[in-house]
Amino acid sequence: MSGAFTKSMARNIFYGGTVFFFLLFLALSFDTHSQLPKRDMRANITPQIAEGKKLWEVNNCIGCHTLMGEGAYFAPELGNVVVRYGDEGTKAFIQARPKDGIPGRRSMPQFNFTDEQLDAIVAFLKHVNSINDANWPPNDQG
Amino acid sequence: MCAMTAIAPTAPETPARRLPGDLAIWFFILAEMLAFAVFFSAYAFARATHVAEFNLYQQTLDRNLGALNTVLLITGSWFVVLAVQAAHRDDRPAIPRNILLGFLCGAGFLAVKVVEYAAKFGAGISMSTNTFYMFYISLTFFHFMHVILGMVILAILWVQARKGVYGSHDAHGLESGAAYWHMVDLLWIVLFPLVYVMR
Amino acid sequence: MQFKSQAVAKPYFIAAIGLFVGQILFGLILGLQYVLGDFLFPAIPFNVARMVHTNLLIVWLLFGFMGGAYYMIPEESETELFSPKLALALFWIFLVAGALTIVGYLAVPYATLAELTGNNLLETMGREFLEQPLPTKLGIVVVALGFLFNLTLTVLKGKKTSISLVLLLGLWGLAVFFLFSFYNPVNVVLDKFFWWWTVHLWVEGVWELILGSFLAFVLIKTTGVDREVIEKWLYVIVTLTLITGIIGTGHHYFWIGTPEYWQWWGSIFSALEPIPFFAMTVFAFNMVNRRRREHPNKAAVLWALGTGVMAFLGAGVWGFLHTLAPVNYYTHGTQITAAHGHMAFYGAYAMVNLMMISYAMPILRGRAANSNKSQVLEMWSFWLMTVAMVFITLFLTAAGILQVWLQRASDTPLPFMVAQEKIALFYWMREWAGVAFLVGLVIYILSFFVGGQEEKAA
Amino acid sequence: MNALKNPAHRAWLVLLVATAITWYLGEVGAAGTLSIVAMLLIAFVKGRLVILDFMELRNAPALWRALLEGWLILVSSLILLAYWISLK
Repeated sequence: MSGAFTKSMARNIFYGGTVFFFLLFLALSFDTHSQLPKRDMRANITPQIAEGKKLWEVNNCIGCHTLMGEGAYFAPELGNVVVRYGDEGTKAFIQARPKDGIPGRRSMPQFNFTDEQLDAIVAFLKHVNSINDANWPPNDQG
Repeated sequence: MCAMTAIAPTAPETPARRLPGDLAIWFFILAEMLAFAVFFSAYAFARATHVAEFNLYQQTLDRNLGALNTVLLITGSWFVVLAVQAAHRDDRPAIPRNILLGFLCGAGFLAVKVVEYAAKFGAGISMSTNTFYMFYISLTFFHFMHVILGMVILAILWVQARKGVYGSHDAHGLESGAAYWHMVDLLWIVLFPLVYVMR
Repeated sequence: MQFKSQAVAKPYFIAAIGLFVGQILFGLILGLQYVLGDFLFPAIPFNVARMVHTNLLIVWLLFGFMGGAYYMIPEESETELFSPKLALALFWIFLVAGALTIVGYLAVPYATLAELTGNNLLETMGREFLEQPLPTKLGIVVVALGFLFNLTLTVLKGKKTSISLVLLLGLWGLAVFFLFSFYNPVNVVLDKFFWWWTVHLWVEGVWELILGSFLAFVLIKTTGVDREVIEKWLYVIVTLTLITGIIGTGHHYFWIGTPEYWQWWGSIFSALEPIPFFAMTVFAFNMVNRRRREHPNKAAVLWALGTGVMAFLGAGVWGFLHTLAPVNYYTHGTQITAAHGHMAFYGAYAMVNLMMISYAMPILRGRAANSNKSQVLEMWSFWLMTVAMVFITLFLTAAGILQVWLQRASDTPLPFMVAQEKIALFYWMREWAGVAFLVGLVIYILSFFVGGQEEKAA
Repeated sequence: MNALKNPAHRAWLVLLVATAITWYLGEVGAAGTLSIVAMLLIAFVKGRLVILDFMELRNAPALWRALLEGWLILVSSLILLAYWISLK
């Protein structure tokens, strides 16, 4: 019948194949890094945007929202929220959240942000919106 | 239609229906060929929606170098077949010699490809230039990596062959490596007309 | 039990099951918050509950992996564990650190927790699944290194089987790729790019080595099929896993600012990812059909077959459903992703841990297998949890398809919250399926306390 | 010609000639249905020679021979289908 099937050959192929495909992945990642500056708008990152990203993180926004589609699916996508609400609208929405929620409905917590913090968050969200993410999401509703 | 016409005088007396090499390498070959099959079809179907673009930029590829590379790979494959045949008739010195010749053909392929890439990259072309170049670079580079892997395998076979591991008593490893090298050839045989010529 | 030191696995398994219960309870809270938005608000907002749910999942799976490895490695290496004391010490460190982290999540606002735990020194918090405070992250690294040190020295002084080599490779990979959780650049695209090096290369890479290795171990033990046969197939399967899974990372690089060629590379390679899962299912059934003995532990065999099938369905089929870029353009970040995530994690990783526990726990308690009564109960829990998970997945898929239709594909796309209200029925059904899952879990735990004394063997 | 009794030698010669034909078709700028079919046929013949005489699957178990030849048929037909769509 068919040829032999040996463990040592299977093992060698496992090691060789893994190394091979990992190297290929590294090569693609390397190319990605050379292309990213054209897409991720890193030249525009200001300290304010960095502060906004930090606020985004330490308040665990990703625990309810998605950002470029990644996160939790409990609340709307925020990568394009500035398109939906505008800068001022976004700030007003965050500020207006009732402390004890809305009876029977989902509501965002009241985070008591200062004006500077709100500006930083919006700057960050505007920055995310400016990233070239291949035209995602499909429409403004996110 | 092709059953008995192919028995060569040097062919080993194989028991009927034998798969050369190790089953494990054939699984690997199959998986790789599947990945390429999907990639080839992706190229063809992407082209169907960008015909003008593909036809235009295909003209910028160097068909002469592509054809030269086909010849190199076919010849490299042929040498490795000769190495396997030499093992089956216990012609010990001919085994590493033919493997080495096959390896050199591979090296020639890489050199030609580097010349080709240098011209393209020098002109500022990258995977992000357009869909055609994305496929051209992806497919040929993916294949390029396989040629390198094939050459690594040939190098190991060469060392083993010089130690006298292979012969009519045991050509298991040699046949497995050879099968992989032929796969590299087979893939290019589809890739070359598809990307360089067909329009 | 062949080696005394295998006993250290027991506390790990018990902790794993305990945390699993916590995970499911928080899952039910989340499910309820989906339909009764103000449930437990503002005491436990959704983001906190979700963080607890997912972190408990990760931690209990890690406890399971560690317990399984401590059980398996001495038996495979045919030698006592290098240091059972270290293993026990690390158990308590990990448990206390884990518990403190969860308490921290629940007791203070996340921003305060970040402040208190030195997030300002190195900002790593607030990214999905990697929410742990810096000290916890460092603790994970310490525990992982101690654990790997212990296991590696055990293997080095004993027999080196293929199964333990694959396991060690998986565990070392787990530790190495976790290091990317410490890299959090200001550039959000880079942040996301390397975030996946932890998340994807864990669950669709090195974790699958752990899964394959555990499965192979239990199959050898319960079927009596030749080690040689099982090990060479293990190699073939994990090869297929990595050659598709590594480049398959690209299916996360479609819409996060990375170059567009990833849409092709990611689609092509992740389209092949179901193949290794399918191979694993065929492998498990084949080995069980070729069994050379009837192992008394029927429940463990059931879990082994179940993990193959459910991993194929959850990770393979449900993954494939939305992995092609043109489809993913519409489904990215919807309930379809949630559906896939639930079934894949349960099928691949929850079930393989339950399989290991099911096989090892009776032996750790001094018998080859549990009494018939206990096994019948365990198998009931298997079917209840598994069927409940199938329904959770189906309801979430239905919710997701509707969501995509209303919010993304329609000519007059609805706002997110409006679409959510229209699909609330499916969230209710998902919650009831979740309750059924909890019932299954309770029965599972009961099976540990029922009729254990009947058949004393081993 | 004793050398031609070796299937590998024969396959090598045919492969060289076939490559030359494909290259020539490119040089004269052949395009359209006929040339696509011709080039796919040439690729098919070449691939089959590699499978049967280089990989030595001529006398392999039917399953493996069918898998590899099936791959060739599958790939060629998918390409043909896609080109046919593009010509419509």
